[in-house]
Amino acid sequence: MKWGVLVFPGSNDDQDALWALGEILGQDAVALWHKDADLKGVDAVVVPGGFSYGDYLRCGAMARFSPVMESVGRFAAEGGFVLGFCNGFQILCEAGLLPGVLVRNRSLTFICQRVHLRVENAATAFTRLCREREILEIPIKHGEGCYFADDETLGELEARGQVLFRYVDSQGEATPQANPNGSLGSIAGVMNARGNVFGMMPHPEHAVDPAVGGCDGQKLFRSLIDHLERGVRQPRLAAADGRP
Amino acid sequence: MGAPAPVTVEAAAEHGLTADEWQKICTILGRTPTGEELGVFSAMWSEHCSYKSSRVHLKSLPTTGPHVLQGPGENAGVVDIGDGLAAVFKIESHNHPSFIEPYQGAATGVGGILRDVFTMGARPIANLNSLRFGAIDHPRTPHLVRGVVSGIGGYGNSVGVATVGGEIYFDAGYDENILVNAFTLGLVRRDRIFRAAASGVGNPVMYVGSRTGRDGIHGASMASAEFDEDSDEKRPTVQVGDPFTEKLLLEACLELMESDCLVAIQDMGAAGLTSSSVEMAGRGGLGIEIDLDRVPQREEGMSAYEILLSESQERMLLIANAGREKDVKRIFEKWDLQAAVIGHVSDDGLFRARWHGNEVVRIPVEPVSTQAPVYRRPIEEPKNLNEMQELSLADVSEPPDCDDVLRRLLASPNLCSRRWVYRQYDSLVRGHTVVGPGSDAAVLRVKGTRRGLALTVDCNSRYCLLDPYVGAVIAVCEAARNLVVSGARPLALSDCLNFGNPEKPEVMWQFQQAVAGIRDACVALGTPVVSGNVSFYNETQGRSIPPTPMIAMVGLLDEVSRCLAQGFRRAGDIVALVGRTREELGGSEYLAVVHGRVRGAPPWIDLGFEKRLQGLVLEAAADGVLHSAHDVAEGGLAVALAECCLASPDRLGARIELEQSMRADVLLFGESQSRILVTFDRQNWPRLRDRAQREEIPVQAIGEVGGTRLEIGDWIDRSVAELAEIWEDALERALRVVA
Amino acid sequence: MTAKVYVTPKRGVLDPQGKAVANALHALGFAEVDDVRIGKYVEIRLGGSPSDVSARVRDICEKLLANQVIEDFRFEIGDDGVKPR
Amino acid sequence: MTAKVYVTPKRGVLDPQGKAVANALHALGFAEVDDVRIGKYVEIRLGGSPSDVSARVRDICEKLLANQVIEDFRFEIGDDGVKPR
Ligand SMILES: Nc1ncnc2c1ncn2[C@@H]1O[C@H](COP(=O)(O)OP(=O)(O)O)[C@@H](O)[C@H]1O
Ligand SMILES: [Mg+2]
Repeated sequence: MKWGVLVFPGSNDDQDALWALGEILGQDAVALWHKDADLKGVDAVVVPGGFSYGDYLRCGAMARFSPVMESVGRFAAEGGFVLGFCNGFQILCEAGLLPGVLVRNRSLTFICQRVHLRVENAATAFTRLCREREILEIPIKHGEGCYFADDETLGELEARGQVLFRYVDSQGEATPQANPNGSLGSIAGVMNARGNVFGMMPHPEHAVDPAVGGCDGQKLFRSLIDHLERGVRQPRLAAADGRP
Repeated sequence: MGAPAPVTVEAAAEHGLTADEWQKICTILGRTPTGEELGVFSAMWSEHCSYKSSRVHLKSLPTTGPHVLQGPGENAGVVDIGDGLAAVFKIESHNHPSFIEPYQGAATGVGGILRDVFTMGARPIANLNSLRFGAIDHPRTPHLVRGVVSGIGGYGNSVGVATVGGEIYFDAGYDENILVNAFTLGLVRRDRIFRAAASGVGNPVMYVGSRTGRDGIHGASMASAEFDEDSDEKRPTVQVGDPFTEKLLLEACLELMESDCLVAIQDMGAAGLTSSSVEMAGRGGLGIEIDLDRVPQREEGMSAYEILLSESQERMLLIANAGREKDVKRIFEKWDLQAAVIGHVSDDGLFRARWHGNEVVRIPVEPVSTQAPVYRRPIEEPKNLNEMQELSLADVSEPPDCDDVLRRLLASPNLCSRRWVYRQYDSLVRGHTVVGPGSDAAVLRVKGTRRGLALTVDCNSRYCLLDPYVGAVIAVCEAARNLVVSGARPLALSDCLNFGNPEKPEVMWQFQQAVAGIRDACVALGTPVVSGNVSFYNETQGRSIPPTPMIAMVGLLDEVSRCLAQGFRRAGDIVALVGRTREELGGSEYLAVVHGRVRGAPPWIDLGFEKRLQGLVLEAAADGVLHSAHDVAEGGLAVALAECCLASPDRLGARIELEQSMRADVLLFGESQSRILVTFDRQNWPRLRDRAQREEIPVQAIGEVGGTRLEIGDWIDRSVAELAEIWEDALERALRVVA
Repeated sequence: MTAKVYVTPKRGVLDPQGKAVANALHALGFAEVDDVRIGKYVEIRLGGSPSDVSARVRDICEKLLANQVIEDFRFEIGDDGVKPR
Repeated sequence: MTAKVYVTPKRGVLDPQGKAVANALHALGFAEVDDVRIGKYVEIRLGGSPSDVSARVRDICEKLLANQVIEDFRFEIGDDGVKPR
């Protein structure tokens, strides 16, 4: 399948995403320049990590106005699959494609380390190859990854199974110590209600190669590949979601 | 700040120029200089840019070798790493600015060294930093540490270059003068290296990057002046870094270098537009004429003097092929940057600057460097040296409980975990990092090949204080050793020589001794010096820092998959100590922490033996025989063993037996050089032992990996978990003080 | 004209920076400090007719300067020179 | 009482944030924007006698809130409730 990786001024992990998809997973992966509205007919879009526009005002605040993001908005509205990692997650939140917002880490410092994530919903296009409550090891590297949303939104996210990953300890417990940045509900990644837009602070593209950082990140990409290649156009909705 | 008038020898003095230097200037020009010209000379002839006190000594350093593609003299050094690729690297200091404004000082230091590397056409892939702060309980230290560390991270993380290692030490000798040395390594195709020599008379000189503001006017001279109370007056010169613009500049420059528009390019660092113009013209033996009114400016009403000497960050000066201006502009516009033609290359060998229609600078370029002052400053061995080196073990009381000593050492700020620091650095971006911060050296893979690069920066300034020659030898050897225990063959180094006031004979003696030590070690180990930087005047109110010759070394692995880290890997492995333990304690961390004394001669070292030892371990690593390797350094054998447990992915312990050939504290905590701990499968022991015997290198099997405790003879018995408890957050705890 | 924009964290939204500053102040002996909230202060120099300037500035705040999930904003518009420093 | 503190980049000191926001606004079609400077706005609720409160707040700004190498600050002190929102 064909993947597009957005490139904003200040994107840093765009090359890592292209490497992971192209070199490691053997996918057709192209870069999509921010000034360019054309998505080149990709099946899925990755909004990569980095410091788009320097993240000077608020993380991700400026990227959403670029021509490419307008196209991504339309793409998502038509059911297209969009994944945001780190800065990409922040951009998707700022753009309103995902609920909530990411604020300064509780520690007020940038944190780069491996974390354990627990799969909270394995019945999605992004996690279908994971086991329910499986624990993945994937690195984080961010200064503003503390997930925040109002109680009502949080309630909905939980009820509809839109929380896909939580920070946990090696035993799979979501303890305060295992929550690196103070995210509400230890939330590490969320999906939109429709199930086609997903964002997470950790970097799966940095966990696809045993030589550097392990392979757990591959599960995410492979899940979506699996989902799309079986031609399942409509993402299966979360189990917790009552609707058909 | 305008041009000071009238221009007299007094004005020159205010610019830090001596009467002789003033005379030289008048002779070179055949007249008295304009205020702008005086500013140009004072910058170009500052210690920072001219190396006037260090040059005579630096000349003795070995700078060539079969794999050296570019030695000192360009923006950074370049070595061949095979597969048609080259590594470009350099270390540089940003000490004074970081003391005045830790965050911005450190951040702009990283920005500057990044530009030195990508200006040569290389894509930066890794940063290191080497830091020295005052005593950890000094009221100002926590504030400085937090500022510097977040500044390094804030800039490097944002630009998207991984920070994969470094050093941080605390010593009261740096209370009033911290050290912030930044290193960058980049990769370039060896047939695409760019140099900064002007060529092609009539070619346009173009300015790219941020606009020019009143930032850091006279930073170059500031870095060359001692601190005193009125340093506060110098504060407005502190620059603010803009990593976002740097990232755009990096991408735009690399894209430009893929085109055929570019003749030469040079970053605007110290003394900004002035030094970049003069250096480019000088290297090409040509002239440069620029029109200051065409320089993009951030503020109204800037004087010619300010435009010439501004040290605004994130700017580059380049020479394009005539007729290609539009193509250059198109590339920079793509990256939302401006490029402006501000002058051209001339054949008259002059640096000329016009402003508001007048020629304000007209300086023959060649004499600025060839006739730059060179000082052979007086040298004198410090009076108290012999006294400092005296140490008799007899009056070092033997501690009752070595187990307790080990725990105290593991909690000491100079030996505890650095995680709090490197956790704030993105060590992963761009996916090269095979071994990140926390081992002896960082190991990076070279994508598209089987190779890897290992990087480290080292210096024990306590050794250097007690004996600058031996201290410098040890710094080079330890750097090489750190590469070897990572499985890498040492290639070359970049040095950053941080010293006090060169006008003091004792300081100059320390400098001369240190350079001699670096020279001898480099010759013995076959690691030339390909780039570096000198930082003098690290002195406040007459008190100079301990001599600190920082050594950043780069090594090569032919098979990156064979790289090693220091943590124990497999239960049942044999732990062997390669090398010899001598009965010495001079300058050790143990002596300082437990007995509160900094004295004695630094550890004995034999360069021939060191070379053979490294060869032995390198061979074993290349054979894939070793599972882990770690050199024995500060804290001695016991601390090194503890580090092997603490760095072990599964926190494996070990059971160690040492024959007691000497006092227990000396045996466990002495810092004898040329010692390496290795682990391997039992079946490989005979092979390693025989090889060592052939090389006449002592090697003993001292124990076995396994369990969850570290046991050393009857002296030490602790669970690794407990040691981790003590060691892991000690730094954070010590710094958790309100700034 | 100059627009002065104040962006403040919404009540009930975590403000780790404000909390850290408050703690630091207590540690420094400023016991009287009850609460600290940290926001942004933005000065925008802009032309255009005074009539619709306020509409434009509101637009700027909503589009870019404030994230209304977590932040409130308010602004004043004055003519230049009166910028106290 | 509430102290309102305004921390602004010193004149002449580069303000990368402001620069980036100004560029973004131009891209968004706010051509009338000439210049943007971004600083901090801090609200401190504190007790203590009104008399010396201003001295204390100045002290707080100098010690913690403003980095006087690159920033200026000013503040107003008002009693609570009158905070326009
Ligand atoms: N201690 C040293 N050892 C070797 N080379 C040095 C040393 N100090 C400076 N150099 C070389 O001298 C040249 C000028 O140094 P420097 O002024 O730091 O470069 P830049 O102007 O790019 O910052 C560089 O090529 C640098 O590598
Ligand atoms: Mg340079």
